[in-house]
Amino acid sequence: MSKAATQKRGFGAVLWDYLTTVDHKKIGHLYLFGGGFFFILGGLEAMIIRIQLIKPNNDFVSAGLYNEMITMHGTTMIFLAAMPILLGLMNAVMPLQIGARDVAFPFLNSLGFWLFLFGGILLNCSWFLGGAPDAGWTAYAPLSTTTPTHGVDFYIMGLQLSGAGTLIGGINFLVTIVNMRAPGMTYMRMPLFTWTTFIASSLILFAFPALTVGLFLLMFDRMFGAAFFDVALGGNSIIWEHIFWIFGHPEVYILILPAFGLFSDIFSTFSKKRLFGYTAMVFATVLIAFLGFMVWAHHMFTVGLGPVANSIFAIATMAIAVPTGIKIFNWLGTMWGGSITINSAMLWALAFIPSFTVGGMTGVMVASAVADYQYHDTYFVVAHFHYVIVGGTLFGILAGLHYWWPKMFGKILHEGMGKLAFWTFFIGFHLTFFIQHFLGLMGMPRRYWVYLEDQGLDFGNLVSTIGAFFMAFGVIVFLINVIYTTVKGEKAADDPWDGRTLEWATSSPPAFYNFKQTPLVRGLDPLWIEKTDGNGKMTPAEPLGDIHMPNNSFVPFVMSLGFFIAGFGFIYQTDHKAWLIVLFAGMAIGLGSMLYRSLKDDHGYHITKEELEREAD
Amino acid sequence: MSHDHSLNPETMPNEPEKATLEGKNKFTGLWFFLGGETVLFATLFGTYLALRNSTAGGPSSEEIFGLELVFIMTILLLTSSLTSVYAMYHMKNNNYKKMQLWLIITGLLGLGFLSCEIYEFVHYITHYEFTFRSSAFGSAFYTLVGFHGGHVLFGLSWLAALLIRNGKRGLNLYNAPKFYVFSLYWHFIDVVWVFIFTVVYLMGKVG
Amino acid sequence: MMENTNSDNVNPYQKQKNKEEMKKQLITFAAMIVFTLIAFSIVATELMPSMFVVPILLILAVIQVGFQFYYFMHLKDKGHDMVAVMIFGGVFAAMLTLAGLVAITWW
Amino acid sequence: MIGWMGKFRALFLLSLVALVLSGCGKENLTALVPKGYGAESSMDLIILTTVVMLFVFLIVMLVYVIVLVRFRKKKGQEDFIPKQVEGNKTLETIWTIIPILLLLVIAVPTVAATFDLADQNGSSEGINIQVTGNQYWWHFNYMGEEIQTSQDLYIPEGERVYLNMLSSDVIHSFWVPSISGKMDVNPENENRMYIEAYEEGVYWGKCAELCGPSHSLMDFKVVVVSPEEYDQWIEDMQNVDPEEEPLDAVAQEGKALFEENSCMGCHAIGSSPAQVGPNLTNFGDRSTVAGILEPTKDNLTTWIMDPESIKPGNKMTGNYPDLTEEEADKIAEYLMQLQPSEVTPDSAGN
Ligand code: HEA
Ligand code: HEA
Ligand SMILES: [Cu+2]
Repeated sequence: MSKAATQKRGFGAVLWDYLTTVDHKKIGHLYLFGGGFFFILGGLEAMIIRIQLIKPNNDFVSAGLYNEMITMHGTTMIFLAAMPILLGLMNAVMPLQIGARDVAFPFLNSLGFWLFLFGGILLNCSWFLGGAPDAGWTAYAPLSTTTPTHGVDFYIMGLQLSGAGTLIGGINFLVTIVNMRAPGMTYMRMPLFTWTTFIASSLILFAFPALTVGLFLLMFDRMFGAAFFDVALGGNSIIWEHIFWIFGHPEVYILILPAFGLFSDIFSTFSKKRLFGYTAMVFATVLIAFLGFMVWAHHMFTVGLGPVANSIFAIATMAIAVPTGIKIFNWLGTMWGGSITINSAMLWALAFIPSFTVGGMTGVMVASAVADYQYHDTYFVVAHFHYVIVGGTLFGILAGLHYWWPKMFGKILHEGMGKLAFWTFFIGFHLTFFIQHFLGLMGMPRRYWVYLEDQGLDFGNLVSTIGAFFMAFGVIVFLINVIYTTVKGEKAADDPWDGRTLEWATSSPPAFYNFKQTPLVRGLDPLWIEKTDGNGKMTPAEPLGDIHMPNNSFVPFVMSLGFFIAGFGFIYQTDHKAWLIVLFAGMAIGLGSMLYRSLKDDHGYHITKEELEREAD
Repeated sequence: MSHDHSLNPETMPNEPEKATLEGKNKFTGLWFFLGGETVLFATLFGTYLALRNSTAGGPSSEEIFGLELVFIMTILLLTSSLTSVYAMYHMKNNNYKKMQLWLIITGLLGLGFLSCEIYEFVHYITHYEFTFRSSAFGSAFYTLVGFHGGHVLFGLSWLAALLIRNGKRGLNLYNAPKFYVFSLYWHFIDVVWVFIFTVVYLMGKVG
Repeated sequence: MMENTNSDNVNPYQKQKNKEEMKKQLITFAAMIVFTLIAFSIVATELMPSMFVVPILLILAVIQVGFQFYYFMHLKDKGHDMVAVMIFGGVFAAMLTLAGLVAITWW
Repeated sequence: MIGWMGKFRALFLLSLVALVLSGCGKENLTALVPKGYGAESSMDLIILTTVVMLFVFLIVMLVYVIVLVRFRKKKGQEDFIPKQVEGNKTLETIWTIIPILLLLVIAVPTVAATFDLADQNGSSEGINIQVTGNQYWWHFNYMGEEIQTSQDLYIPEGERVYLNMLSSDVIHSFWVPSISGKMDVNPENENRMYIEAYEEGVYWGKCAELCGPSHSLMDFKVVVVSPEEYDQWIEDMQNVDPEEEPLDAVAQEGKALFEENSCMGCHAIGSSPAQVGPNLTNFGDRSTVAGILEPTKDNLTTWIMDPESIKPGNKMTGNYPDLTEEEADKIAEYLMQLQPSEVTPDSAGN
């Protein structure tokens, strides 16, 4: 049981603490480490892709391996890197921002993480077990139902596990925000990052079930002989495309909205101004989410849905430019008239504006259905989505990491290295992806293992690959920065950036119970209000009293492990029925821990008032 | 916030299921989860509707569906919804014994429903050779109805665990939300069934 | 069926309210049974052309589901605002999904 | 398509032609130099949207630069606290309305073009071709003409050709960037589109939907010839006698080997509808071997000896007895002599 901030502990104790923790801040760390690991993996896959494409007819990797690379790169980056890192930031920051002591379901929070991690590991086990999935991250049937290796089976089981974890995380955040805001923290006083966490979580809630079903259908076809996508038995492969994109498009807004939220907080903090047009920003977020459900078929313009569907979806898609534009201009409005500090966190945020705008604008260009007949499945689309994902989500993640690192880890990242990483990555990013717009239009389809000589594509690809090396350099510098800071970084003050929101009212890093006394919120940017009113710190909303805390638990780990084992059973029972034993054993462990959890009461424990008083401020 | 004592007239709040933060969280969380379940079943329904005529030469819905059994199943499940309402009624009146009784009846009705469903599936397989693998229609049918059946099964196990675990404890603020949340889930299963008998069976008969 | 039990357990006012609520729920249940009967009988008797039957069936189903949500699950009571938002969010996404799979797949 | 856009287009084309000439983009492959109706419709929209986007981008950048220049924290004013502005109704309305208007400018022509390209009115009189996508090659069936062929699609210049597309295995996508945008080739629902080429020539076609390891090698050609040549070609193809013996002895031996080694189990010569493997009727006229290699006998021999080394995962590997180099060479000789028509990619005026 983790009582109070303990002193030096052995490695084993720390490990055990993390394996069993239900503290949202530590789970946040876990998500960052897990997601960071998969980001490096996905980045290495990206480098292999780019090396293969450095010259025409290259044979750095084989055709089959190349398809595995792009599939795993896309899947890893989206499901195992970007989203988990964002979930990590949400975990670490959002409860602090609303003045809560923890999330609504600490146990489920930890379960969500372990499911994600085991899902990711399961997926990557495929590399060593006969080949990774190779049907693209979109896994279009019937290619995905007919590829000979077990790759796609790993894709199905891995995503099913980590998807369940994400869904649990999403519901958890929703309930936390609805039920656990501090007194005075009305919805319209919530920081934008909390708002976007809320909206992104509801997108998770409504989008992931579609993926769950889609994966089940694929699984039934591949493992149990069903005929959903088997044309000979009346199946229809377009169903998969619809289901995938009904999930898939909201998914890209799950990736970008949290980034929008944290940029709002960062711009406002470093301009020393409150967010311009707060209400409009909230409204625009909701509108993007709402519209985001109505545009999925823009990924299917060339499927042959007919002109009516194509027109409707083209127009609906373009409509999203309006609320997004509101956001861009409001950010500019926030900085206008401000007093702007530029440090690494702010650099990433500033670079986001032009980069994402380009990506969004190419988004509108591909939304024009007839133009998309040319763009679709070419490098133009690859360029579009890396501009929004890297220029939006990844820049957002890096900005957020620099911004909240002191709060999360109590140390400030090194500025010099931060700037070096930023500039190399920023230049590399544009070098890599800008030229891809032209490559696409010049006739280079995506997911091409090789391009032929003498097709005018050599130069562009070379430039693109060089750019990727710059990016890799930037990432490596960032990693060194992290290690350097951990070892001998400068200790951070509680409020190093002159912050405005509640997380800066806690210590760096915060005590495990977050707030000794729940703060009273008197308006938007609560800490800023107290500072300008001369109080400097939050007024408590309650007298000092006992704090109720949940117990640590090893059950989430065991439960996830059980389902992980069952995953192998599912995959291999098609080869030999003996694997059913593994399947049942895994399920028994998983369901057994579920039963154990529900039969054993866990009331948590209390930190007494006396203990709290004894602790120095 | 002591959880261990049974409720008495002084400590009994109007809505025991939402009296504590934990309870409120459970309540909210389960409802939100049902929002997601709505999409889950919609996707299954959509798949079924898209594939219901893809019989690949096998039997079609008009040929195999019979209404009698489905009607019985519907009545069983609808009634179990009412009995779980009774259970919650007695919970709010702090009458633990009666609540248990009604929950047990709910469970038995659910069990009856499940038995009918299993009988139905076996019947289709043995009489019509209509299986999960025979056509896209078969796959879609068994998947949709089977997912619902799976939900019933899960609900029954959940109920059993709740009843056994809390058999001797009486009602308290720690377990009241659990019972309440279960009843919500159970109603939702009924909601899904209403659409299944309408869309799958009745519309399948109409063609 | 609804005899008074342990009437000293809960305050009488609340008890009375619960009872009234229960009455409403019984009526709801009766209505649901009736709806079900109507739905099954119009299909069983084959009195109507299927063009009309399908919409009627769907309307009956939607009303029944409304009963479940609003009476059995208390969506009508206060404190259910956020819950209703999420359910209707789900319904919204569900409708789109259905539209996608039922109509657009075949255009 | 729209009058006032003509000027923009001229301007754009000029700069694009410059781009192309400077080595960016291969003629007859790039979508940037449209040579057909579909590609031109797309290009119009590409230009229109690019112009609108450039305009938006410049505005964003203008504000952005001003902000960065004027509102950096000043030395000596570290404690300066800016005014905490809540928002500005007028401004916010403006930047909601203007994008809506700009989007309308894009949306209207988009919808018009979408319907225009889906038009199937002329299909009953026009040329209809059944396109079948296969891992990793294309089959073309000239409907009503008794002509089956593969890999090289012959079409007449300036005429609408209606394509009915279906896949025999996984999803593919038919794309000839210079002539027209792409359309998926699905295994269940037949898709229909039309293409119309403006200029004679040989155009690159590509598969644009991931279809397996050799997805990137599933190239084909569209051979655009004059209407007269097209008629000639049709006639030549119809007159092919699949039984005809080649003239020289090596090729005759090749033919015998071709038949002995059950090549005919998959391939067809003549108008047989069999299409397990590509139809080889006019193989000698083809612009490529296997869709990607120079049309030389050596390349063909290599292919026959070991197709796997050229197209990984193809369906030919392992489906015929092992051949000696010599045998493969003879078969290649035979196939290269299958040249039924004077109208060839070379004659299509490169
Ligand atoms: C973070 C992820 C993210 C985001 C935010 C977006 C945002 C958008 N995307 Fe993108 N998209 C992807 C990730 C993302 N996308 C991915 C991963 C794919 C490919 C998947 C695959 O096939 O593998 C894809 C593919 C994709 C396609 C399919 C292309 C194809 O396959 O043929 C389309 C088509 O319409 C599209 C459109 C859009 C639009 C209109 C937006 C809009 O939201 C953009 C809105 C923003 C702006 C417009 C800029 C700011 C606005 C202003 C400054 C106001 C003024 C502007 C105007 C008046 C225009 N995207
Ligand atoms: C979050 C999403 C995300 C992110 C961040 C990225 C990041 C990158 N992507 Fe990716 N990409 C996708 C999502 C993403 N991508 C998706 C969804 C697809 C489609 C897949 C499909 O078609 O199915 C795709 C496809 C895709 C393609 C097209 C492949 C094809 O169609 O054939 C290419 C090609 O250039 C590419 C390149 C890159 C590059 C260079 C980066 C770079 O930004 C990466 C930068 C990071 C690094 C370079 C890591 C550096 C780390 C090290 C070097 C390790 C050091 C190690 C130690 C010190 C231990 N990506
Ligand atoms: Cu999209």
